Amino acid sequence: MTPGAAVLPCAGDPAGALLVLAIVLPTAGFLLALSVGGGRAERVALLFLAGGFAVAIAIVAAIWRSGHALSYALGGWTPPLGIALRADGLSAVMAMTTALVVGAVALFGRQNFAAPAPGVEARVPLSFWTLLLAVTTALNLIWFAGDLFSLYVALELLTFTAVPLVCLDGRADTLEAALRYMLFALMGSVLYLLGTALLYSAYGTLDIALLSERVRPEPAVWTAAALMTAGLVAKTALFPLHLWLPPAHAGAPPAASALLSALVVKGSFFLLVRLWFDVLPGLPSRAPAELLAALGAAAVLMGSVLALRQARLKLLIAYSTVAQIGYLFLMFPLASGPAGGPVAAGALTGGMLQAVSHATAKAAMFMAAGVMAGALGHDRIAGLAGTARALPMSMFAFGLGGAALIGLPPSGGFLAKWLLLTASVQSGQWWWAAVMLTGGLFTCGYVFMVVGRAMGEKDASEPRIIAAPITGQAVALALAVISMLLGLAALAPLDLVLVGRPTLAVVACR
Amino acid sequence: MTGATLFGLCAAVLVGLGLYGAIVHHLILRRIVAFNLLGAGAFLLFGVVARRGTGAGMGGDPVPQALVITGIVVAFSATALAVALLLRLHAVRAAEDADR
Amino acid sequence: MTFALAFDCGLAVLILAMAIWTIAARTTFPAVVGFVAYGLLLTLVWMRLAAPDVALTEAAIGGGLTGVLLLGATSRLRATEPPAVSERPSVPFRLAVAGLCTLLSAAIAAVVLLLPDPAPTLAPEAAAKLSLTGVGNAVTAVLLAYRALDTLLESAVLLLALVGVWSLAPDRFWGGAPRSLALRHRDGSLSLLGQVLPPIGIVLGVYIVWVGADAPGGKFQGATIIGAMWVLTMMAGLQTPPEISQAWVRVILVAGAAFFLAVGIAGFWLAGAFLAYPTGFAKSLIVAIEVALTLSVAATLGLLVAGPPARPVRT
Amino acid sequence: MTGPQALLLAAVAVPAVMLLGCVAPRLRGGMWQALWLAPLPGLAAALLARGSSVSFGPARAQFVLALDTSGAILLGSAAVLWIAAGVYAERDMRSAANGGWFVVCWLATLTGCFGAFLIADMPGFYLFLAVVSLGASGLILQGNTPQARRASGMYLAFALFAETAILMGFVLLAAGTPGGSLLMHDAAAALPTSPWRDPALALLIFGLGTKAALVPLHVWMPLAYPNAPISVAAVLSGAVVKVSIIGLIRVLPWGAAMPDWGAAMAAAGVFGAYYGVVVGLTQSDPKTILAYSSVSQMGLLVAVLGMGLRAGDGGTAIAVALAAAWHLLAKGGLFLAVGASSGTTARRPWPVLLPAGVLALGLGGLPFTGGAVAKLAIKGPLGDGMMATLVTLAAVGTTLLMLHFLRRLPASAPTRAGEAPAGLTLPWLAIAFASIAIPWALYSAVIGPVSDVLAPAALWAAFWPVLVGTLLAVGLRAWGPRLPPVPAGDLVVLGERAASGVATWSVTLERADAVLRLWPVAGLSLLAVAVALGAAMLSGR
Amino acid sequence: MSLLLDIFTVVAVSLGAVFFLAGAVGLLRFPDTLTRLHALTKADNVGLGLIVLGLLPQTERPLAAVKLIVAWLLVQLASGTVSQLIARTARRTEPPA
Repeated sequence: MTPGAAVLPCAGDPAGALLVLAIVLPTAGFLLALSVGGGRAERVALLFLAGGFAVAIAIVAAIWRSGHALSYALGGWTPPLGIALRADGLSAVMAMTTALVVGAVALFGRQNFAAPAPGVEARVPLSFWTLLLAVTTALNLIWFAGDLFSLYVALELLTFTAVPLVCLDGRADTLEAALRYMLFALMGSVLYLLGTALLYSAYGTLDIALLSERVRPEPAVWTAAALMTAGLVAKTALFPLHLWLPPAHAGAPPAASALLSALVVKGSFFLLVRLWFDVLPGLPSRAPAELLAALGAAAVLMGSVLALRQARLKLLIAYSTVAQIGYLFLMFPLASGPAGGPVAAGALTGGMLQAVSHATAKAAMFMAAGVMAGALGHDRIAGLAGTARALPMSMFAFGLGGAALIGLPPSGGFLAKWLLLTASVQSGQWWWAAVMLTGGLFTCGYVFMVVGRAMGEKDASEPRIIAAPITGQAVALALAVISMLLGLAALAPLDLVLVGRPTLAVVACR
Repeated sequence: MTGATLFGLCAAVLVGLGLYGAIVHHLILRRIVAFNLLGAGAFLLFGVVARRGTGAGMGGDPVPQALVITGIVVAFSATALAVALLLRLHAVRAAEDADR
Repeated sequence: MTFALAFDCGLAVLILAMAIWTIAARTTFPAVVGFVAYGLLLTLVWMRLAAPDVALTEAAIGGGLTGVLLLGATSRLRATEPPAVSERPSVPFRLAVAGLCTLLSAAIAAVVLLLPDPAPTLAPEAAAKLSLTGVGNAVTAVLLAYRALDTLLESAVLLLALVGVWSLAPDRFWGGAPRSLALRHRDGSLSLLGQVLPPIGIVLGVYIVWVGADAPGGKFQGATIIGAMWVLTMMAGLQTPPEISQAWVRVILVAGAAFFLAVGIAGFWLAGAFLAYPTGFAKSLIVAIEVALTLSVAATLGLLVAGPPARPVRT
Repeated sequence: MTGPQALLLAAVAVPAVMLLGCVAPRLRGGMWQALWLAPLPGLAAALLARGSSVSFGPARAQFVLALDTSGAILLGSAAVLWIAAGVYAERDMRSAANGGWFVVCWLATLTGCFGAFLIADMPGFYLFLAVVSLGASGLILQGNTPQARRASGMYLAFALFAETAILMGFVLLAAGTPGGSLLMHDAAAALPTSPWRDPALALLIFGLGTKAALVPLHVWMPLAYPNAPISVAAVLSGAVVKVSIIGLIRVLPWGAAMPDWGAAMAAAGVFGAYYGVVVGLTQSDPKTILAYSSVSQMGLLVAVLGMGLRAGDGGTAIAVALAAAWHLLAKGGLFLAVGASSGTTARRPWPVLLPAGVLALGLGGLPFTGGAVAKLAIKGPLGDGMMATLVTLAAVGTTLLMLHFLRRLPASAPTRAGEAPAGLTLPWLAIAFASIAIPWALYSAVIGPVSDVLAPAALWAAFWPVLVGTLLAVGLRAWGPRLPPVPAGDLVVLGERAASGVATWSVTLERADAVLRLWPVAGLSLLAVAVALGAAMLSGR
Repeated sequence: MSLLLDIFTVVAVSLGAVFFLAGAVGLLRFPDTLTRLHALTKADNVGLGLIVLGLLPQTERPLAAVKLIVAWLLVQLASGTVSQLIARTARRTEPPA
């Protein structure tokens, strides 16, 4: 062993330690909650999630203030041998969204997942709180890891947390949904893993930054990109690979559904964005991007029509997620235009904003739907009459979330739609604009269908609507309001998204 | 042709076989088995990559080898979770059938 | 054609035959048996690929524990296995799937044939920095130093999978013990094995962990062996799975990852970076982490095989 | 913030805050008495804050309220109507079963309506348009009949289509605006040179035309007004529909002549003007007749805008705003008259019928009414050509239709026995008076001396179409029953048939989804996606 | 000396391989579980024993030789137990031939 003090290379940016903290905190929380068990898991989770929230804010602030990306070489080992954590604007925005939605889910979950008695451990609470912490670890890792294999582990971590969340209630149909989700996601992971093997075989590194310098157009890269994209698309449930999403998201408990729809599908989507725009910048040409967008368009139309045809509220929301995922993919041909151009920057920003906006809005809608289902004892849309009068707060949250999905100003959805429409106009690809607008109409259709039903007068024959606790309703409403005001708040994140993206000029989006 | 290339081709075929099995089988347990087959194919590909990267007196590149070790453990966890889900599903189904 | 290549060819053919058998077998049991054989053959392949560490892991986990898990599931599901052939996809459909699978395989194969020569490798770099870690086995250096994050996460993945498995318990059994693994018909020879083998196995496991720093071996391999010994004693009916709500169970499960995390965090102050080891202490810390992880991983693996709680808590 | 700026803000904020207050059930109950107060800041702003503007938010996405002359004209007259209708609604609807929702929807519609008159940036206009549409469809629903439900749905569907087109139009406008301004004013100024001029105009005219019930996009209107409560029909037909007019005024480039687009708008508008009269004559329900009259009158306003666009006449905006203000008050008043007349007995119809007659014939341009003033105001943009003649002849048709309305009005009267309570007749009389007075005041304030209107030539020009129309009405009386009955909403029946076709199609989609979600099929899709992606990468190198 | 040892190794390992081959043939050709098991265990015990024996002279360090013997013993233990288990199961489930 070489003597001397500076044996191990030192780590990068001191602010980069924040990234470590964002991953370490929930992991430590997970271990602690599991080991103390009993009824204390909830308190541990809330404590560590609050810490995570502060860290997320600090990361956003650090990136915003410095205007460049953060990075951290773990153990002082620099890539390609070591693993680096890296946070650019995209990851910071996603991390903030995660902290926000996970925090909301935790507050919402308190009423459903409290320990049965002080100090008594029960299956559902312990699982929920530990899994909630693990989900945070997995997501933060996905946002920050700079290594394709660590990202694979993170993806698996995410799947392993999401699957048990689906079947917390232990009914046969949710178990079946979870199993189906698990197996399909596993197939997707393996395809992704194959791609990383091919990339390593060609370039001898899995570090995103190094790969982006080394990647050249050649068969290994095409095959790897195709396999990884297909795998990630399967995990994101893009049509026609959405088989697992509706039963899983509709069957899970409301808090879990909110988490799954809002964040979990965004994990693999984010990875896809990383892959296309960071690992392979400019490499995948128009044709594959258009293929993805075509699938997205099919998802928008199919998901929306099917949402309209659902008889159950949670299934409707789940199919709406299928449609909204489709929107996310419309950005690929728009953002893979001439790199660095304002059109591409606008499209990328719009796409990410759509992801964030959908995250908050959909979480609010699932929570509101959960409150309604709890109070009604069912979630049949036909039997919703009177809900608006009995649970005005939840109904308002649902409506506001719906309005954000539809894209009414000043929601983030509006700004996202505006940016994407502008990009499609400016790049001459008006057909994607037509898809977005048609999808928007359908969205109006299913949101109004629910709101209209709920505003009706209750039949005397229907059972009485039980009052719902106020906390859950308030959390849902707060999230909905945030998603509605995101368009105003997002003006700063608009630029934040582009921080640390050398391939894309930091320009105004309009 | 070297042994590494041979096993690389073998891995490619294993991936195809695993995917076929995972898609076509109607029994879920068989799908899980096929998934393990598929995963082994992917790991083998890493192994081939490692073997090709000999150097510095090592029989192979240690990095992909380490990745495979991690991957095998992750795949085992996945299998354990999937099998547990499957068994629970059958138990619940059986209980529901008995109720009916 | 050299002898080695001929051997490799024979091995490849056998593996493919086993794989086809596993996929094509009519019922589940022979398929699973085929899969175990496939795993053992793969171990040989790993040796041929100069990856003894992976070979150990594959033999222990890929063939061994996965096999136990799958065989157990097969026997428990045998009663419910439907003979339904009608659910199977039609022949043209299967042909379409087969065609696309072939295309994918062909694409991967083509890439394998077109790989660059000389292949890019991190071996020189890994070797150059090996002295900084103090260990002699480069794979261990990768797992516990260069890419320690992956390993840390991996231990979390195992725990998480266990939480996931536990979460499938019926509510009334929460906190209780998993169902007994003992065979339905007690068997003298098995309990003999269960008494004779574990001491040897545990020694072997500890040895593999211990040499892992410098020679092939390491925590997961050793832990698997120790875990397997535990499973064996449980199967022989000599031990029953513990109740999962007991504090010591939790502590053992979490200890490895927690220790690893603690050392990593201490690295902030002692070595200037998360997951960095202070100069001169790298090897001892790595061995300490390996030992701590071994115990936890062995316990986790054993409990993963045992499954969710299935008995009420003894009061 | 100066006083006028505060007024601008208050015009939108006061109804919006009252709307938020409805969250509390106790406040919602008390909101009834305050309904008539909500529009007051709007009225004050229209009178005192013309020319001022106020903006919020970061520079890149400002929310800008600004009151130009045309906006002030429409805002002021709309405020008057909203006040009167608010009083009426309180008396009429308070005891309705779903009263809470009525208040909520009323305030939402009011907020959106005033906001649209005041807003200067595109996202804001889109927002207020959406709020207005949502609120209005909720208000129509308060009719609480199956027909009302159908009408509400139809209204919402058309509004959504319109807004989709408008959104895309705005995106195209903004994309063609140098400097990235989102103000409608800047965008309109840059429109003639925008590379997306034609698609932008097409989308905006389609969208705003739908909101303005331009034939054949008018079908929601004859369904909505008759099935809504009286007070709702009054504000919708009077104030809310004018949002489309202010939208057109704001987005069309008045600096440059655009002959093709102008001519197209004018032709579509005039066609609508005649179409409304012809179909209206086949109707028997007075509210439906009024709705078709609105189709006709809105067509006229669009036609005038088109002629102004064709000539690049900068004065068009104010002229159209004035004409729109007259129609706003008159049509609102006439709907209230239907309500007032349903409260009177058939034996003593005159106290209602007489003022209603003045208003009705005013729509045809009867001298000394606001209608004559409006007619004179739009004379400039119309010019002297064929279009002027066509519009004059349309006035004949309007007179005819209005006399048909007056004849049907008492026939539908004795639905409720007893005297109309003062709460129902007073607002109606106030509006009737305002509709005469306000156009005069406006004309002298923004266009020219009142003596223009009183010139003998102008009087005659206004009078003869009314005369001809009256004569024709007498003829029609004999011939009328032989007219073929046309269902209210005419073309909509075809559309509904098409919609049921879509419904069966969606069943097919549902089946397809079920197949695609089978495990093996999804697996095949996964493989296909991977292979297709690979092929695409290969092909696109 | 070394030549002799080499010859010994070749003979012993080859013989071991023949036993394995015979075991494999038996596994495929014999009619029921018990007879198959019989073929297999013979092959295992003797075949592996011969191979280990043959390899012993080739080891460089005594520790390696010990390892080989331990491996053989462990296989003996495992295969003995497993065949016992299989045989019992077979007797329970299969009708006697």
